[in-house]
Amino acid sequence: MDPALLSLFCLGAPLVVAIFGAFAWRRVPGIDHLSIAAQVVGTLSALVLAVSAHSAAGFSLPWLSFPGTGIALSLGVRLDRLSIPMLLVVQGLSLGVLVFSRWYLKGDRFYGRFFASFSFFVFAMTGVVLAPGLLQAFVCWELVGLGSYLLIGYWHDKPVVSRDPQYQADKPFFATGVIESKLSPSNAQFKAFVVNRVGDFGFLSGLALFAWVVSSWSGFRGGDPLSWDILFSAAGAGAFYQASFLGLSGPGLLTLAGLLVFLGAMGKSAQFPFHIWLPDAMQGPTTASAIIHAATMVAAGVFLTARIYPVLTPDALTTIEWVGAFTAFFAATIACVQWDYKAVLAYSTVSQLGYMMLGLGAGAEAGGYGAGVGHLFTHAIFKCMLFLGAAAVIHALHGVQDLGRMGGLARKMPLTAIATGIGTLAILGVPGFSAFWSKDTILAAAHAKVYIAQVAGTGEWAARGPWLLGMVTAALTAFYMGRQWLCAFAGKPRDMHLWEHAHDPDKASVVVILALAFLSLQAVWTGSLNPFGSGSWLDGVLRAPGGGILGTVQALPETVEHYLHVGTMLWALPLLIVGFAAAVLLYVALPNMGYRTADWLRRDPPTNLVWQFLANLWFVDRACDLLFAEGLGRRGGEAVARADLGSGPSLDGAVDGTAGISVGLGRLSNLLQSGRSQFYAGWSLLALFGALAIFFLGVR
Amino acid sequence: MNVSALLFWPVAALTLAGAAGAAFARNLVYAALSLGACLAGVAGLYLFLQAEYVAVIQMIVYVGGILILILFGVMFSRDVLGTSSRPTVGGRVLAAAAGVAASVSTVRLALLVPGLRGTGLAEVRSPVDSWIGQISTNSPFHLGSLLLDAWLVPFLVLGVLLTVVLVAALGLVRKDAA
Amino acid sequence: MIDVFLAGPDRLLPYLLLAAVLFSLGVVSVASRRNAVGYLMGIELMLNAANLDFVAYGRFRGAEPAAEAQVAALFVIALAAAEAAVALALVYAVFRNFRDVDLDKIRTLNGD
Amino acid sequence: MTDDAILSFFIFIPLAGAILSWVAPDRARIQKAISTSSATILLVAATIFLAWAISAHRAGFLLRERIPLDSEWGISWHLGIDGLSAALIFLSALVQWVASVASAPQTRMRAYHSLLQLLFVGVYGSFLALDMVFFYVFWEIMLVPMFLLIAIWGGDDRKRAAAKFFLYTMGGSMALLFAIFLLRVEIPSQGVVVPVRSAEVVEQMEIGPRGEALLYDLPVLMIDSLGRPTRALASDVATGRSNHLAVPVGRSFDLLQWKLLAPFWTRRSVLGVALAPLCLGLFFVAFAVKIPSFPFHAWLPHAHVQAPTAISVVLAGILLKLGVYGLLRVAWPLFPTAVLANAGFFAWIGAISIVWGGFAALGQKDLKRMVAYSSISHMGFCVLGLASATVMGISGAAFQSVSHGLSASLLFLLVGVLYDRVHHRRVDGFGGLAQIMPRFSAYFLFAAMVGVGLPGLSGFVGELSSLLGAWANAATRVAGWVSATGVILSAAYLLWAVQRILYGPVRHPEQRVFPDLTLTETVTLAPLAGLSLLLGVWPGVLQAALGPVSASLASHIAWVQGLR
Repeated sequence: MDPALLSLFCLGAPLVVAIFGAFAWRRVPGIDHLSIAAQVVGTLSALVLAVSAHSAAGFSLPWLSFPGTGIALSLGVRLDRLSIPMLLVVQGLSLGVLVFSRWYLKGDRFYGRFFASFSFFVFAMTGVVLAPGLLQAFVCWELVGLGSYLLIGYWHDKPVVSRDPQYQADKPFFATGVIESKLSPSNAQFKAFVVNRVGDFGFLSGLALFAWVVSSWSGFRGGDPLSWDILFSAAGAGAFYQASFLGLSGPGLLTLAGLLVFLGAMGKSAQFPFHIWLPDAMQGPTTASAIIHAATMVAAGVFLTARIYPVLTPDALTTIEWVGAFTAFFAATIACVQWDYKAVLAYSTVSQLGYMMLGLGAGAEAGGYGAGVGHLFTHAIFKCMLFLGAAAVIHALHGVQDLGRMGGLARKMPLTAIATGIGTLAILGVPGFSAFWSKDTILAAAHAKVYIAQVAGTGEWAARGPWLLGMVTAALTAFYMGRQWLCAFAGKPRDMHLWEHAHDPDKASVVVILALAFLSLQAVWTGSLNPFGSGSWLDGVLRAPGGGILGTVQALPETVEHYLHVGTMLWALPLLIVGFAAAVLLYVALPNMGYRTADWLRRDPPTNLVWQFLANLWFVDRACDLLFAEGLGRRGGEAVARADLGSGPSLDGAVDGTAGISVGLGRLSNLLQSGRSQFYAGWSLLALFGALAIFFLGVR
Repeated sequence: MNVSALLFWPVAALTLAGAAGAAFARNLVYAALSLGACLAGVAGLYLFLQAEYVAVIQMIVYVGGILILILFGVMFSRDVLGTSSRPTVGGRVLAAAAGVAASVSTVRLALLVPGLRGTGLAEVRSPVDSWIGQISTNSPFHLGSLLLDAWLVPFLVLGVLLTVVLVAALGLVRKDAA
Repeated sequence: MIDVFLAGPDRLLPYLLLAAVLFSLGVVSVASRRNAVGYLMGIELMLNAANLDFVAYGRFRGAEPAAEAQVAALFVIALAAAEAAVALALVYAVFRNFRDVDLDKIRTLNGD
Repeated sequence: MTDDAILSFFIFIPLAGAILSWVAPDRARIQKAISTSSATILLVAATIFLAWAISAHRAGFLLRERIPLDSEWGISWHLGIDGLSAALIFLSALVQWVASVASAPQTRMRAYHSLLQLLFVGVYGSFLALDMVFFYVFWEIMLVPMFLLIAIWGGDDRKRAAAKFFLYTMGGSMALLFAIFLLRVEIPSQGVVVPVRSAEVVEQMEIGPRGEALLYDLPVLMIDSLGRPTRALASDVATGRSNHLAVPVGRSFDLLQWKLLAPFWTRRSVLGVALAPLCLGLFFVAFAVKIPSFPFHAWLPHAHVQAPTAISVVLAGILLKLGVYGLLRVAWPLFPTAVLANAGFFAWIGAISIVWGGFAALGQKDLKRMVAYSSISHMGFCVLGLASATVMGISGAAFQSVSHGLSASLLFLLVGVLYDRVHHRRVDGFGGLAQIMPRFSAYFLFAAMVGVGLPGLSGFVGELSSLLGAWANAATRVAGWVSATGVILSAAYLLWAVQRILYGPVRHPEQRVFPDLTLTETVTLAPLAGLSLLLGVWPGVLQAALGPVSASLASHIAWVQGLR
């Protein structure tokens, strides 16, 4: 069967369920079975594709054509070595999460709606993955936004947490930094959508810029200027030298275009400062967070960046690298002081996404492409599993998420503990687990960029910065992830009552978690356990794409590559051990030392300044809220509304006051408001003849 | 220099005076009467323009009809007693401004247009004395034939309009209209 | 200027100037009168000015007077009559409803 | 040109309906039956025409009817329908149907329904008229019924709102009339022979009795190398034997002949002022008041807030579109050079409307007023797209008009649903309606998403095309970039309202008794929603009607510019 048609199952099956569920979720009980069935279909077809399809395939149909210009924007399917593995990840993880959700959400008041929205989300995400061009990427990108909007606002009837007694009772003893008066599922969904929209403003502008440049390119022979092939070939053939905008032309313009699109990626992938929506999004069901805010949706930004890799200039890549590195570090520091189980995972997600961007930004010849994409896949799996573990824990503790009240759960829910432990080791980058390979490759790539800069003798320090940040982040990651696992599962239970009732999830869910844990072993990826036989398949996936301005990438010499990897390992492992040791010391070896330290940090200057800074999330949320939500949004809106139609001097008044030709005297408007008809007459006569007089006097 | 010039300027002066009175007179009765003077003056001007028929119609319809209507209207307002509701200051300023603007634009246009090339508007036409008593293209016959030929449709439309207007006026003043 | 004076009726300009002044006076009274009837008179003034222009242009367009211009003038006169009839009927109706034709008292246009 | 008067029925059917409603007894059921049935007839006819336009897929007029009335002035009863007007007439018929189903006047049903249909006489007339006199007449016919509908059946402050609406639109009409007059007197009595774009002749040509080529009922001349004109035969034009074609245009009010005169207008000047920019400015004022675009928009919030629901739907769904239609049909074809010379200015007008309207909507407490400002913001995309004078921009503007007709109607209907329940429209007066009225909430979220411009719904297509067009023209590029912030603003104000009204805990317990959508409400909402979904998923179906017309206009503009 034609692979392109086969891939339509991955798109169609969830869509059908979503449409059906949108109307019937209240009345028809079996929506969950339907969507699981759809996911089975999707996963199987994705597997077949992954095994069978070796060459790029696909098709595209015209969607909107403009006669006379040759431009025909099109939708369709594009299967290649980037989209097929991603497709497999999306479909497979969705299946797992759906199975898990049946247990997690059993008996919930909106049970059916979850599965309907979830299937819609999967459809949209699949559309992004299969996109044959920038247009479909954007279209489905927005639909993904809608899907996450629906899933975050799943419990839309909840009040803001400051008025939620349950939340107030269960919330951690230490500050979580959220603005409680504004945090609620519905506010979170709104915030997520709008913040993403800010990024999409960039995406849309970049899209328009690409469309303009490519369609006005002398080599454009009609078709979809935004399809990957035409887009890359145009950029490669120097279309950007034929256009100029704001004084930019050639590489400068291409950099602008690439960074505009990357702005969209920053929005979805929660890069600083767009990360603010992700922690709030934890208001949604934990299983939704597992798929959306850990595995796939946030990965869409990274995926897109990898997609447009052939048109990313070195300058753009350097920017991306810095953004990623800073995001990774920034989020890691915050995660260190979070006491909310999910919040730790949320910030670790932001941090890991930063890692991926850092890897991609390192550049192709530094091996950054493969590093970023590889980490995209491994992280998707173990982070999804970690979130499902979190779901299990939270469900077992009846909604309590406070690390301070957990502990010793390993005895009550051993399987969850094992799986989550594997996931933690994986994210730490311990040898033998997936992220050891992927994350080390990223750091090695960053290191390689430094080396390349040294050889070229240009911007060595600009390249060294991200690398150092990445190293420090590795240590921080070891600390906060270790701390989380230890607080939850190791040591003595801190809240006996909760501990008593804890238990593992049901069989199906446990199977899901363990399966994902198994996939977090390094051997599955690089070693003998790789289902697609040896690492050659993986190498194929991770080889940087040609075309565009990239041309053919010449990799570094083998010896250099080896030296860099070893060197990175020699750096990373000790840091990792230090971080983990600190966690063990604080939270296991010396019981409650963690609390004391935190207390001490909180209370006494000068350290409490640091504490405040971290506990308030670097004040980024508050600043954004103050500047944009309150300032630009509320105040700005009210100001404009007043200026437009206020009772005082306003545009409306001014236009009234002069019956058309605006002189802008607010007072005159009041005269007119009196409704004396001959005042109307007088004003309009004056306006008419005044204009005529000026006109005729001007005539020579 | 011909005789008509001697008659022309007095007529023009009458027209202007009447118009000014109509515009400024406090007492609406005086205003109406001076409007009548103005209308009559305009009719005179039509004579100078070799439009006798229009002049006659002007006298009949305007002075004979509309002016009477207006005087009736004046009866309704309490200005009959001579006490007039003066325009407000704002109204005066506004009116003055509008008037100045209007006069500037219209006078400028009057001075501008005859000078335009191609239109023979600047030339002196045959003196009035020379045509007194002779039939020309603008005889009532000619006008009538025009009305019933080229302007037939508008003429009919006008007739319909007048009918509608009369009916509407009657409807408005019916006792139970309010 | 003197030749304008002497040639008086044989030139276009005096008529145009007269019409201009008439029109402006009409504008003034429309803008200033607070009495519906005065308002109406202003409109009549403006109409007359327009008519005067019509006929004058018609006269001076060619050697012979143009009859079309006078036809137009006749139309305007007829329309003016119709308009006056309706306007005064309105005035009467208003007077009956409000016992007054002072436009300031009639402010329903702005709803208060 | 055809002699049968099919198109006239679009004007006579609502007229007959108006008269019928006026004489019929003053009972709600009968009146509603009359206006609904006349709307239904028109809807069927309009659907047929739209289907024809889609399948024909050409720039030319599908049907024209022309009855010369007055040889002196060149006035003729001239109607025509092409892809653009077919789409807009279909939208009008749909909105008329929705409005007559949705409207429930408490008093004077007779007057209400006959005025409603009289309004649509003006609407269909303006969309069909190809003679400037009748265009103006129909344009004016729309005003009075709308004024009365607001002034009699409106809210508490209705009189003032109606007066404001009337003053603004009359100001616009003055400019329109003045421009028409100026253009008409500029045509010399002996007429002019203007060069004509051969592609346009091929698109629009009709074949005379002896096989000669006719363009808009005028003979087509071939200019040979020595400049001697000869009558062109249809065969010559079709085979493209001669690409030096010209048409002798005489004095008339015919819009299409005025379009042919475009190269002539650019050369003229009245009293020392260049004619084209002057008249373009006048036309733009006339139409910008209707659109309405900054700074001529201040009447809209008043009118919308005061008008009854059905009238708001008509106002937002149709009357605003007439502004865009006027620019597309009259202003842009007549003065291409002036348009291109001022493209940046127009684009900035659009961009300012988008941003200003968006922020103003963000600051509204009254739901209906918020929707009104969102209309200003969305219609800004039409101006932006038109300013670019590219195929993408023009078709985007047309598409956005249709799409906004659907989304704004949806939103106003939904606000009306709320108003019927509680008799207020304060955003903070609601909360948690999603738990009380789930179907209503689904529709509201859907409508908001159309307004947000979510891909897959019609709102996205128009905005995307307009933006692509704006980026494709150097003069409008930066304005286009600024306009893209509209996607943030629309998401902000619409979803903020959504979340305050639908989500969170129920804020007013007494609202728990609200019934969900009634059958009538669903019947009015469903077709609009379904259509905007269809157009979002498969825009090609409408683009087939709009695209060729837009392409023809764009190449006309480029061609006239090239002549200089």
